[in-house]
Order: sequence, then structure tokens, then C-alpha cells
Amino acid sequence: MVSTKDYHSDYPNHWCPGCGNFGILDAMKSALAGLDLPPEKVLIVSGIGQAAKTPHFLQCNYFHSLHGRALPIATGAKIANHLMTVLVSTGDGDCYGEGGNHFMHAIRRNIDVTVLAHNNRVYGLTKGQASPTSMDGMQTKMQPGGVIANPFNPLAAALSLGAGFVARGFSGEGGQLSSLIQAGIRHRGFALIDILQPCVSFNRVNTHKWYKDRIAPIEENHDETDLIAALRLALGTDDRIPTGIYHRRESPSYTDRIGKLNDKALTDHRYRPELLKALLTDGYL
Amino acid sequence: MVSTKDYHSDYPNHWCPGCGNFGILDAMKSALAGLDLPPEKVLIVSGIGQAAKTPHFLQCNYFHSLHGRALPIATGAKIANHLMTVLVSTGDGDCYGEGGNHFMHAIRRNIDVTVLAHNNRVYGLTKGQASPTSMDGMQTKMQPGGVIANPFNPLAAALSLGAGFVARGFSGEGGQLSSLIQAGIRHRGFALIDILQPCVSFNRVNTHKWYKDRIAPIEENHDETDLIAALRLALGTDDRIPTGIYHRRESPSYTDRIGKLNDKALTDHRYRPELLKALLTDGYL
Amino acid sequence: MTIDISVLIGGEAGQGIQTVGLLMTRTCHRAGLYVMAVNDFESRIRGGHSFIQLRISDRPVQGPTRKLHMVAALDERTYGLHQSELTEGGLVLIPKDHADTMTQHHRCKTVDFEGVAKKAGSSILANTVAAGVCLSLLGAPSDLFENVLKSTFNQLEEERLAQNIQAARYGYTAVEDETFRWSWRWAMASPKGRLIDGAQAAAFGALAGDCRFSAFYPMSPATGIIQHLVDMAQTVPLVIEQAEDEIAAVNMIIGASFAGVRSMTATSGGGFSLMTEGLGLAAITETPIVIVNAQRPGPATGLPTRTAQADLQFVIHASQDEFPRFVFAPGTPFEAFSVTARAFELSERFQVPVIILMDQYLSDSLFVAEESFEAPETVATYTAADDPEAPSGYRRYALTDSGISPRALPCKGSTLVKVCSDEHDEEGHITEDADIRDAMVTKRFAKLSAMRKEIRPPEVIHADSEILLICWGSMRGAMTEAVRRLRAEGLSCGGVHIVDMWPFPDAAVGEILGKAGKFFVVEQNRSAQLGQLIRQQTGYQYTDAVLKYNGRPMCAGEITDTIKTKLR
Amino acid sequence: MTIDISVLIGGEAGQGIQTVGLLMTRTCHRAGLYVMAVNDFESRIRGGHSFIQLRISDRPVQGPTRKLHMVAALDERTYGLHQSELTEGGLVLIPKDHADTMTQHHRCKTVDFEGVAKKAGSSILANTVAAGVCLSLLGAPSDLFENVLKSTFNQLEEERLAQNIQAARYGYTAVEDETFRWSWRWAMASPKGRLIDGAQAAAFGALAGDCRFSAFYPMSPATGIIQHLVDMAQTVPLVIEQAEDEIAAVNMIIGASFAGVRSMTATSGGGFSLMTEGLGLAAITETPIVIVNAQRPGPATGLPTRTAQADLQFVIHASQDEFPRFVFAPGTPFEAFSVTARAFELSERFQVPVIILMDQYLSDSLFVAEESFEAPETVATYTAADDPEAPSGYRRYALTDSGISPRALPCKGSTLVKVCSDEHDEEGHITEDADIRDAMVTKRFAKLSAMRKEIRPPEVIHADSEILLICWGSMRGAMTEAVRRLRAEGLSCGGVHIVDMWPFPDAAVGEILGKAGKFFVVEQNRSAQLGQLIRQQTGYQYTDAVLKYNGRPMCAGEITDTIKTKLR
Ligand SMILES: Cc1ncc(C[n+]2csc(CCOP(=O)(O)OP(=O)(O)O)c2C)c(N)n1
Ligand SMILES: Cc1ncc(C[n+]2csc(CCOP(=O)(O)OP(=O)(O)O)c2C)c(N)n1
Ligand code: SF4
Ligand code: SF4
Ligand SMILES: [Mg+2]
Ligand SMILES: [Mg+2]
Repeated sequence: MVSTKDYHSDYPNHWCPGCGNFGILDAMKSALAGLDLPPEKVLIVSGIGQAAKTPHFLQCNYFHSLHGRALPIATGAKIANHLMTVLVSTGDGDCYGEGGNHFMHAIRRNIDVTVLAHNNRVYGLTKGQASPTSMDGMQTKMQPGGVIANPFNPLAAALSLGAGFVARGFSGEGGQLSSLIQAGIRHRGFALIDILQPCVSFNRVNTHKWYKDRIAPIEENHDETDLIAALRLALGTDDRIPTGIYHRRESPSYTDRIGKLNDKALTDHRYRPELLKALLTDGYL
Repeated sequence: MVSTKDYHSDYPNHWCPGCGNFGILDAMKSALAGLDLPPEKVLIVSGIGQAAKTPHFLQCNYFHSLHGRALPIATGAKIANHLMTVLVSTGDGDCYGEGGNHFMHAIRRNIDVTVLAHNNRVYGLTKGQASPTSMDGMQTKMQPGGVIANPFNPLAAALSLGAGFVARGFSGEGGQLSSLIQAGIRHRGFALIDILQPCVSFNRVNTHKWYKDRIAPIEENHDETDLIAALRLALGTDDRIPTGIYHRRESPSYTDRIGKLNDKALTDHRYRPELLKALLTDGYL
Repeated sequence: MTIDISVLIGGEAGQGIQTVGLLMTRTCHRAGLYVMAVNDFESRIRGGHSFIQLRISDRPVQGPTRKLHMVAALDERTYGLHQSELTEGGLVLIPKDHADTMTQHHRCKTVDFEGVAKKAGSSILANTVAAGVCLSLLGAPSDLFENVLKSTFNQLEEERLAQNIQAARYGYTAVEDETFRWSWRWAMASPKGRLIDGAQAAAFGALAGDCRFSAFYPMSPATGIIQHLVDMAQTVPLVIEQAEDEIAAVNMIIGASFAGVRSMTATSGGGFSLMTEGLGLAAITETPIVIVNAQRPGPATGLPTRTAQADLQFVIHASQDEFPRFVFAPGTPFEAFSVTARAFELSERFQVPVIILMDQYLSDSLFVAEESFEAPETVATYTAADDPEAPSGYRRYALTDSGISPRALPCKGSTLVKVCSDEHDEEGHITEDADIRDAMVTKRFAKLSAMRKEIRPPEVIHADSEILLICWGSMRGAMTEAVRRLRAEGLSCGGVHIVDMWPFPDAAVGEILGKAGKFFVVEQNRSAQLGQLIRQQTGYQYTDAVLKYNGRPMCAGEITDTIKTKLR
Repeated sequence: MTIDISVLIGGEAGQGIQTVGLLMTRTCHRAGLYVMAVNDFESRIRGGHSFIQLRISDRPVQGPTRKLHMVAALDERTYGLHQSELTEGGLVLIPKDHADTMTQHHRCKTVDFEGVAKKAGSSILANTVAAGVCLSLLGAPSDLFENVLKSTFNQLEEERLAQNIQAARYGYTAVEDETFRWSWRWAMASPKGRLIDGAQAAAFGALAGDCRFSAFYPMSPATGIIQHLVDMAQTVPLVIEQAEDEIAAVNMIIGASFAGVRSMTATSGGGFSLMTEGLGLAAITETPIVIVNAQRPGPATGLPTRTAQADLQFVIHASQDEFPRFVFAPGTPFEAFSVTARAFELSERFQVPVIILMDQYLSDSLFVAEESFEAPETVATYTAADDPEAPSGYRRYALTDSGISPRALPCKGSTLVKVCSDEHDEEGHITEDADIRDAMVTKRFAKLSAMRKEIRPPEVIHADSEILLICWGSMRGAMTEAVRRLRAEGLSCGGVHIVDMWPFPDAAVGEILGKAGKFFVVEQNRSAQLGQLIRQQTGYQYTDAVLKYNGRPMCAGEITDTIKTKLR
């Protein structure tokens, strides 16, 4: 039995005391242990940002990559060895800003990774500029007149792009978050979990309390397979923020659909000179 | 009175005979002339691709830029001089592939440009690779086993991102297309017109006939202001392809919201040394 | 007799010009002749002007020439554009009578290619007609050509193949009454080597380097390499993914390589620009990757379908800060093959990125390669075996004298593999420590001395000459021929060709150049980038430079002319 | 007496260390002293270790030192980390008694910063307490400090300001019974020059260059420049947009510049990597842009909050193919100001991109600048007036001898402006013509000769020395001090500082170095990039290199030590 202790890292944590990231970290540990996945079977890919530092504070394989580029790294890794469980730890800036294009296309591919988007609605590591999810009008040092843009709606975007698993969690609801992460990992295909997270240092608007006042679990009778219903939830115009699984519908993942990956991982093939020889003697160009 | 002749260019056309781009070109000319806009008041920004060559075949100001980068160029130009009418001529690869991130964020900003996405569901200029909108399973020389990805749905994506004007045209329906372009230009804010376009050289699936068999104008009773209704149309799972305006709802555009742009264009300000002098003598750092 | 004949077939994009060239090239090759074919096309799909230029000889040919013996013009424009390149007494085949063709300088013969093609079934067969016409005039046996048609079009239905053969035959008869002054008796011999373009050679090289994954975004002139990989991937364990952009492409191959498969991408300058940040990621995480940059003229979009050698300094210095990398620039298809295979080996052994500089000319031209393309019997593995006894002792960035740390793979054992693009400690955790930073820079640079040992010296011909021409990459053929010609004119002239560009072979180049009285760099760029590097790395200053940057491949004749002018 | 005192205040991120430094720096400046403050912080928001190091003198100071006279440790870690840097007899203020502090080498005094702060109202005032403690020990009049507090915190509510003043006073009294061996009588004089960091100076320079638009994506250490622009934008016609990524940022400024406003972006190496394709777009479309690259150590993410000078070769060669560009590397805030203003002027005049190389050290450190920062009375316009008589005769890329074509603006008259990233003809249409290509390359490069004339020669001190130190950018201060010190020790040593890096001042540098017996490059990178360039451009080979690349700014003492060792 894997326990959360197996995921304990001695590397000193870099986050601010009180940061929502701690709740996410704990939920990750309990989700992974709960699935009985040992650290050596798990790869976490991250970009750059506070969220992207997460794998240092866990025990696992990780690739802490470039700002915005976690998804293509994860895609390549998953193709090379589709037997790995691949998670992506990313921030709202990382995933929806710098990495926005990869977000769209990873969804289109339905690559089998679970994306944990630590959405604090601000650029934490670079000290508090607006992020794509910052609310319209939010003031920051860099946006003293307030943000002039519609906030990016990750759930609606993912749904309209055809994502098969779309959920929202909150860093302050560890139990629910942990089970969302488990469901995301179990989902075969692209899974997005957008995790609302207070940033105690830079986001004075969307505080822990602000979220507590607004979040509410999705109602029981919500039909997870109904895309329009999910979009309605995601686009909801009232104050409530539903948490839970908005949409879930499985279809073959990218690596499921590449014939040559079915039986064994690409990493497990051996070089066979006869294959190249055959091509080299194969008549004309 | 501006006439379509004012938009005539002597520069030899580069497109294949029979290409859907010709229909789009004609519709653009008649839309611009119909709005009585003279060429010198219009800026067309394009990326790279067959679609992006469009402005060479018209008479107007143009910036034929980099693959994927038409939208940020257009954004910068519009901020510098918001009195210009700015159109973007782009391809499905240009706009939704290489330029995907800019697409999302230009919509968030609600920058006042009209995007004509020549959607031939293939990379034309580079000889027929799959594009983000190629249908799942479509075979090309580069994808001999067929595309493995959900096609990008530009309308659904734009709607979920909050675009205020979302329409679909067809290169073979010039009259309708021309009025869509006019409506797009008149819309103050980001306007997307995704234009279905046969590529006679590389797309053997989505031919002129294929479209003719499927397109149908949106029904009269469709409520343009109803986002969910628009999403339903965009996500429709049957064979029909509705053309027309899916959604229209105006809100202040990006340049409308920058206070200092209200009265005059940024280009029209003159350098005033006293402003810098005041800052330079302004006490401490 | 020495045969050295140039034939140009020109027309509009979409007329199948490249196919004519391919058919004729194959026919010559099959007859045991040496041949090369240079493609010249515009960035459009239909219309405009494109051509293919063949050079046929009974001696090895390595580069294009400027003087044409025969022109087959499938459209009227071709004649006007290439008229001036005809050699005295040359022959032009034009589709329609031309008022201004009646010069004495060369002969014009009207052949209604499309009309003839229609007789064979369809006007699209005009290209096969043209091939028949040209081959007939050159003296090629018609059954030889028919056999080539059969093996080339063996995928087509019977009927279309038959039409093509008919078109070929009509082509032959269309010029029955015409003679070509330089035709020769085709004595059939066994084919010389392999007919191949640089793109396919590089793709073979990738397989010889055990490439398992490639991600790319389409961009001329790099698409050819990927297309060959795609075609080959049907039978080998190789996955190819078209990415959403070049940033994704380079990061996908980094991810795949990290996870344990050898990976590459291919692009051109604009795409490479977008990959520069990823290049640095590969460097600091010490993840092996191979990037092919198939050069074309810029800046920016530039001339998408043409050739250049202007990214040398860029790729050597690309990405912020500094790190060891290899840069190779093959000069022939065989070099493209062997260098690409070596690139995978060296990248993995040293855990550094490798950049291969190709260009449109090398990628898209057909050459006869006489070297033998061998599949290696084995491919070495450099990844560390897992130590199940002490998995927790594993440190991805363990400091070693060689700078190379044991590379384990994630999820392949009990060891945890941790990599990080921030400066990191031996375990792979972020560090801000000044001493560890120093140690890590030193570690990465420690690889340089062993990397230098892998660098092969330039190839030199006629080393002890007064004048040396020095070039890199695809200029090899033209430079070699120029040296031969200049020597034939009595000049003491030798040639130097560099493939292994970086780490720069300082000592070897310095020694070679130190002996020469004068040396000239020969390059397809504006600033003599090799010349700059030579000065930076050896202190020697080139006497002068032979440069061309209009997107067309340089010919030996242009080199000899320039050299002779400069020496005057 | 000569004052030259170094004080370090250290603690965790979030303890307001930078504020202590700022308050003390301002106090010294207001007293008419020379002072500089170097910030050192980690890439995190809370915890870890950060510090600010002040150097205070009655003579101009231009760089940091290694030896500390006083350390104020707001946390316990600071003491351990900086103990070894204390000079004999130095004083440490520590929050708690330390068992291992009782060495003879320096004195330790316990000050319970937080405890004292709580008395003043809140433990977060510990930083103000620390400032009070240090200033008191240095001998600074307490009312001077209180005035600084008032003008610094004049935005705060009364109550918080009063608390700060209280905290300052408690700080003063906490060390009443302590003396600092190097304290001095503070003779009040009028402030010397302006207290400014490189980032703010560059932002002022942008306004002096009439910058109207800036797009950026946040990245340390470039964010400071943009933050200053944002703060200034409240009163000037300047629009600033945070882009979705660096690719968007560079393309937005290209679009804005094309439409007619001077535009810039600022980033660091990773962002610059993403901008390289856009750089080429600006070049081929001949659209003026200014890019600031505030360097930090890499590769890739590297050390985000630290300093380096390792992108020189990269920015000179960045983007595919070749084109003229300016590269400048200011060495002081005043140079950052004047070079940035010049960058806008030259970019627009020559229609070429300009890159300004700054770094974290120059951007984030506070200096006393004695030069006068003047707003120019006028800013020239180089855009072509529209010719309403003959709008159709306008050609954006008209071939001219200077290479500069008249630049009209779109939608500003009856002329149509057509620009294109493919190679283009004079009108701005795509071309595939070899001759036009040649003409356009020649046109773009024709600008070089006039651009070269704009390049200012390096500044030299003690030109006729046997040994020269040569450096660029922010190494100016440390190099200058090193020269002074080496001369004081009797060495015949001079110094050379380059700001205008590209086009490289070949002739001027060659002449200067030609006279020296030996010359040493002084740089914050691993490969001596200036040294490489000097050899490439002048043929001279540096004797040796003084290099540092661990992310911390180089001090004069490190330079002198290395030089002395190398000369031994
Ligand atoms: C190419 C590039 N651009 C910019 C940066 C600087 N940068 C580092 S983290 C970050 C934003 C982080 O925001 P987010 O992803 O929301 O993560 P958070 O810190 O809020 O968790 C930025 C802009 C970078 N490292 N690389
Ligand atoms: C950075 C970069 N990558 C790739 C290319 C090559 N390229 C030119 S056009 C094109 C695709 C065009 O497809 P699309 O935008 O759909 O336009 P179409 O030709 O189909 O109209 C590509 C990949 C390029 N010019 N620049
Ligand atoms: S800055 Fe914000 S997101 Fe980052 S660690 Fe601190 S509280 Fe968390
Ligand atoms: S390739 Fe396709 S899209 Fe391009 S011009 Fe030809 S038909 Fe049109
Ligand atoms: Mg964030
Ligand atoms: Mg397309």
C-alpha cells in the first residue's frame, strides 16, 4: 500500500505561508496514495511559476520545464512511454497564457494526461501581474487602471474544444479535490482540473473567504455526459462557482489510437537493423 | 462612392484556378465598397499562407506578416491608430494553429478587428498537411493513417471565449459572405467570420459539392444574443453546417476602454517635453 | 568522349515539372550515368514558373552549372526566362512558335506537349511527353524509359500507367526528325550508386541513429525530411506528430527524449527561431535532441522555397546564455546520412543538443551517391541502468569529471528522475547557491574537451596550394568542381570543406590555412559567416569571399569567375 | 577622512529587506553622500534569503565590494551566510544570541528587531527598526531619517507613518550603548545627483525617445523597466499592454510601430528567444522597434533573479539570415537613459531593430547619477509626408543609395502602405526574382555604412598603459575601480568600456588595443564573448579573461585579484 508519506519530499518548500498551493499539494499526495500509485510510476511535468514548482515538494519523477511548455513536454513523454501516469502541474499564466496554444491542441489530441491548473488568477512568481483569469477590472501594480479583458474561462474553453474530462476544484476543499484528481487520473484521455487557489501575497480580490462564499458542489442531478449542460454551468452568470465534475465522456486517447503503441511502449522497442536495411534496399527514392 | 474597382490590384494572383479564395476575395471587395470605405482607410493584416496572401490581390494598406502572428500585429496597429478599419486575412493553420494563443487572447481583449479565417481545413501553401480543422481521420501525404485529433471548432471556441461577433460564411455564397463581412466590420469589437473554403489542390474531402450539400442559412428565429443557442448551433452533431451570424452582442472594445484613446489616436499625439520634465523632477524614485 | 550535358525542363507549378525531372534522372541513373537534378520552384501551388535542371555526365557530377544544352519549355514563359542561359548551339523545345526565337545562337523546335499528351489520353500527361522528347533527343533507349515509368508508377492503375507509356512513346516520335547535337550512344552500364536527395538521406540517417519520435510543424524546405520519415514510419517503430507550432514540436521531442526515445525535429530558420528557447531547455536539462535546420533565405519569411547558408552564426549562438552543442553541416547526401546518424549518437552520449544545418539545395536536389548507406548492426545505449538496491542514491546531475552524469529514465525502475530548467543541484532541485551554480556551469562545459575530440577535421584537396577555397555544408560540390577547373587553368588552388562546424575545429583549420598564401571563403550568405568564425577561432583573415545570397545555388563557374576577378 | 563603508541587511523574502535598503540609501543620498545599493534576492515571494548591500562613501562609488563593515541580520540565517565577508573589526547585528558568534574577528550585537518592532505597533516594522539601528550606528542624524520616512511613505495613512517613525526611533535607541568603529560625523551637504536604478533610467530614456506604446510579458529582471513605464504612463500618452506571451509582445510593437508610434518591449533571455522570429520580421519589413533584453543567467530558466552578461553573441546573431541591427549595452543609469532615447531615434531613422542589453545588476541596483537627465526639446520625425498629388507613386521599399526608403504611415493620407515579410519588390509585393532579391539585400545592408558612423567609440581611461582591461555594459563601474586600484599598486593599467556593441567599433577598438601590450576582457559570462567578438572583428586575441558567471555582480576586488594572479 502506497501512503502519502511515500510522497513526502525533504526539499524545503518555497511557497508563502497560507498559500492555496499547500492544499493542492496535500490533495495530490492523498489522491496518488489513494490510487496506490507508487512515486516511481508517476511523472509530473510542470512549466514555470509557483504552481510549477509543485513537483519539487513531492517525491516523484518530474520534469520542471519552461514557462508555458508543460503540455508539449508531457505529450512527448507520454508518446515515448504511454505506460507512465502523467500529471501536469501548471499555473493559470503557465497554462492559459504563455501555454494557451498547447492547451487547445493537447485537448484536441486527447492526450492522456491529467492537468492540475493552479488557478490563483494572478502571476504569483513574477510578483502579481494580472493573469488570463484575472477578473475584468482587477487592479494590480502593473494594471493600476484595472484589467481590460474578459477573464479566460478555462472550463468553457476546454468544453468547447472537446475535452472529455472537465472539473473544477478548490484548494480549500481537500477531500473533494483529492477525489477529482483521482477521477482525472482514472480518466483515459485529457483531463482538466482547474483548481481555484487563493494567492495570499498578490490576489486581494479572490481570497479564501471570497471563494468560500461562492463555491458550491455541482448538484447531484447534473448529467456529466451532457455537454450543453456542462457549458451552462461553466458559463453561468450568477455569483455561484460550481465545483466538481462538469463533464466526463471517454473516447480513445491519443496514444490509444496510435496502432504501434498498443502492445508496448516506444521506449521498449529495440533497434532492428533489418528494418532499415529493407528500406535502404527498397528500390527507388 | 467607392466601387469594387477601387479595390482592384494588378499584382498577379498566386492562387490555383478554382480555389475558394477567389470567392472570398470578391466578397471582401464588394463588402468594402458596399460600406463606402476607401482603400486608404483600410488596413489588412495577414499572417502567412495562401489565405494570408489575400491583401496582395486587393488595393489597400497591408501588413503581410509572419505565420500565425496577424492578430498581435493587428492589435498593435489598432492601438496605435484606432481610427483605422482593420481586417485580418488568415488561414485555419495561421489563425488556429500557429496563432492559436493570439486568437484566444485577442478575443479576450475584444480588440476591434474583423477576422476573416479562410478555413480550407488544410495547410495549402505548404502542400497539403492536416490543419487544426481537418476532420478526424482525414488522410494526407503527411498523415497517411489519417488525422488523430478532434477538429478545432472555431465557432464554439470563440463563443466560449466571449467573442461578441461570431459568424460562418462559405466562399461559394458570395452575397451572404459579403454581408457577413460588412456586419463584422460594423461590429465594434472582435468579429470572427470563419469562412469555409474548398482547396481544390489538397482537400479532396471537403469539396465545393460537399459544402453545398451541407450548408444552410441559420434559421430566422435564431436569437443572436443567446450564447447557449449559438453554442448549440456551433456544436451541432448532425451533418448540417449553419451559415450566418451565430452570435452578436456588443460591448466596449479594447480601444474604447483605454481612456487616453478616446479623443485622438495615439499616432496624433505630439511629443511634449514638459511631461517628461515633470516626471524627471518628481522627487524620489 | 566525355558527356556533360545540362537539360532544363520548365513550366508552371502544377504541370508536374518535378516528375519530368525525376523520370529523366532515373533513366540516366539506370543507364549507369552520373546525374544530378536541381529543383527550382516558387512558393505557390499552381502557375508561376518552376523548373528542374539536370546535369548528366559519364563522370561524377557534384553541382549545378549555368550553361544549358537543352531546354524543354512546357509553357511559353520558360523560354524567355532561360534563353540567355543556353549555350551556343543549344536546343529549345517550345510549345508554340515564337516570333522572337529565330536567333542564330540556338535552335528552337516546336513541340505541342499538351496536344501530344491529349492524344495519349489527357493533357496532364504533357510532362511525360516532355520526358520522352528529351530522352529521345539525348539518345536514351525508349524501353529503358518505359521500364522507369513502370517502376515509378507501379502504384497507379493499369490504365493510367498505360497512358503514361503511350505519352512517352508519342514524345519519342514527336522528335523523330530532330537531332540533338550532343546526343550520345547510351552504352548501358550498371547504375552508379544510389539516386537520392539530401532529405531522404537525412531521414535514413535518423533511422540509422535509432530515431523513434519526431515532432514537426510544416515548413519549407524542411518538410521533405519529415515526409520521408513519415513514409518510412510505416515499417519501423517511429512515431511522428505534427505539432501545433514549432515551440510545441521542440518541446515534444524534449519530453520524448527525456522519457527515453531518441527524437528529432526538422524546421527552417523561422521555426528554428521559435525553437531557441527549447534548445536552451535541452541544454540545461541535458536532454539529447537533434534539430535539423534546413536553411532558406530570410529574414523572416524571405524566399520560402529557395536556398541559403545564412543561419550558421545564429544556430551556434542561439538561446540565452551559453552551453556546449554540436553543429554539423553535411555537404552531400551521404554526409547527410552519416552526420544525422552520428548526431543521434553524440547527442545521447554527451547529453547535449545537436543542430544539423541543411538547406533547400541539398534537401531537394537529386544526387548520385556512390558511398554505401549501411544500417549499423547495433546502436549503443547510454542510459544508466537502474540500481534497485539504492534507488534513492540516484542523482541526475551528479558531478563528474567528464561532465556527463548517469542518465536514468523515468518510470523505468525504482529510481526517481528529476530534471529542472532552473539552475539545479545534483539531485535536480532548484538551487540559488553560487557555488553549485559554478559547479554546474563547469560540469556542462567539462563535456567540451571530449566533444572536441569527436570533431572531424575538414576535408582538404590539394592542401599544399597557394590558394585555398574554404566552404561548408552544401557548397562542397561546387567548390570541388571550381578547384578542379582552376587547377586545369594552371592555378595552384586547393579546397577545404567543413562538415563539423561546432565545436569549431580550430587547430585543424588553423593548420590548413596557415600554410596557404591566400584563402577565400565560399558561402551562400551576405556576411561571410564562416569567414567570421575562422577569424574568431584561428585569427586568420580571409583574403576575400565568394558570396551568393539570392536563393539560387552557387555553381562552380560562378566561383571560378569570381576568384579569377578577385585575383586580377 | 575617506568614507567607504559597506553595510548588508539580510533576511527572508517578505521581510521588507529592499525597503530597509531604499530608506538607508535615500538617507545617505540626502546627506550628500555617494551611495549605491545592490539587491540580491531569490526567485520566491516569502522565505529563503535575500539581502541588500549598501556602499556608502564621500567619493563616487560605481560598484559593489566584497568586504562588509556592518551586517544587519533580520533572520538567523543571514549571519551564517555572510559572516565570512565581514572585515576585521566589523559589526553584526543579530536577532538572537548565537553560540558560535564569539570570535575575535568581528563583534556581534544582539538586537531583537521584531521585538522592538512590536513595541512600535507591529512586527512587520522590523525592517524600519533595522534601518534605524544601522543609521544610528553610522552616525546619521535621526531627523534626517525621519524626513526620509515621511517623503517615502507619504502615501500611507497617518497612523502607519507614525508607527514607522516610532520604529525608527526605537531602532536608534536600541543601539545607544553601542559604537560602530567606522562611524563618521555626518556633515550635511546637498544631495549629489540623482538616486536611480537602471530600470527607471531606461524608462525615462524611453520617454525621451517618445515611446508611445509598449507591450510586454512579465519576466525578471525586465519587469522593473515596464513597471516604471506603467507608473509614468499615468501622465504621458503612452499605452502599455501585457501580452499573452513574448511572441505577441514583439509583434504588437511591430504592428504599432508600423502604424506610426514609437514602440518597445522589454524581456529577458527566454522571452528574447521567443522574440527572435519577430526581430527578423521587423528587419525585413524595415519597421523600427526597440527591444530591451535584461540579462539573467541561463540556459533556460536559469537563475531568474540574478545577473549575467551572456546574451551578447546571441542578440547580435539572433533570427534567421542576416540584417543590420544596433546593439547597445549601457553601463550606468545615465547611459541606460541616453542609450534608450538614442535607440528610438536610430531605430526610426534607419528603420532597423535596436536591442539594448541590460542586466539584473544594472536594472535593480540603485546608483547616484551625477549627470543631468534632460528631456529633449524636440523629437525628430522621419516618416514620409503623404504626397496627395501622386499617392499611387509611393513605394514603401523604393531603392535608394542610403538603403533608407521613405516610410509613410497607413491610413494617414491617400498613399497605400504595403509591407511584406516575404522578400518583396519596391512596392511591397512578394517577389521571387533573383535580381530584386539581390537589390533588396543590398539595400538593407546599404544602411550599414551610415549606421557605423553613429557608433560611438569605447571610452578609455589611461589609454597609454601596458595593460588594458576591456569590458562592456554594466561591468563599467567595477572595471573602472579595478583600474584605479591596480594603478594605485603601481601597475600601468588602463580601462576600456564599450556601450555601442554592434555594428562593432572595429577601427576604434583595434586602434586602442593595438597599442596595449596585454589586454584582458572582463565579463559576466563563461566564454568571454566580447573577447570572441574582438578577435573576429579586429584580429586581436585577448591575453586572458576575467570571468564570473554565478549570477552575482563582479566586484573590483575580484578583478584586481584575478589580474594579479594572471600576471604572476
Ligand atoms: C518565456 C518566459 N516568460 C516569462 C517568464 C517569467 N515567468 C515566470 S513564472 C511567470 C508567471 C507565473 O504565473 P502562473 O503561471 O499563474 O503561476 P503562479 O506563479 O501564479 O503559480 C512568468 C511570467 C519565464 N520564466 N519564461
Ligand atoms: C514559423 C513558421 N512556421 C511554418 C511556416 C510554413 N508555413 C507557411 S504557410 C503554412 C500553413 C498555411 O496553412 P493555412 O494557414 O491554413 O493557410 P492556407 O495556405 O491553407 O490558406 C505554414 C505551415 C512559416 N512560414 N513560418
Ligand atoms: S505568491 Fe501567491 S501563489 Fe505564490 S506562493 Fe505566495 S501565495 Fe502562493
Ligand atoms: S492550394 Fe488550395 S487553398 Fe491554396 S490556392 Fe490552391 S486551392 Fe487555394
Ligand atoms: Mg497564477
Ligand atoms: Mg488552410
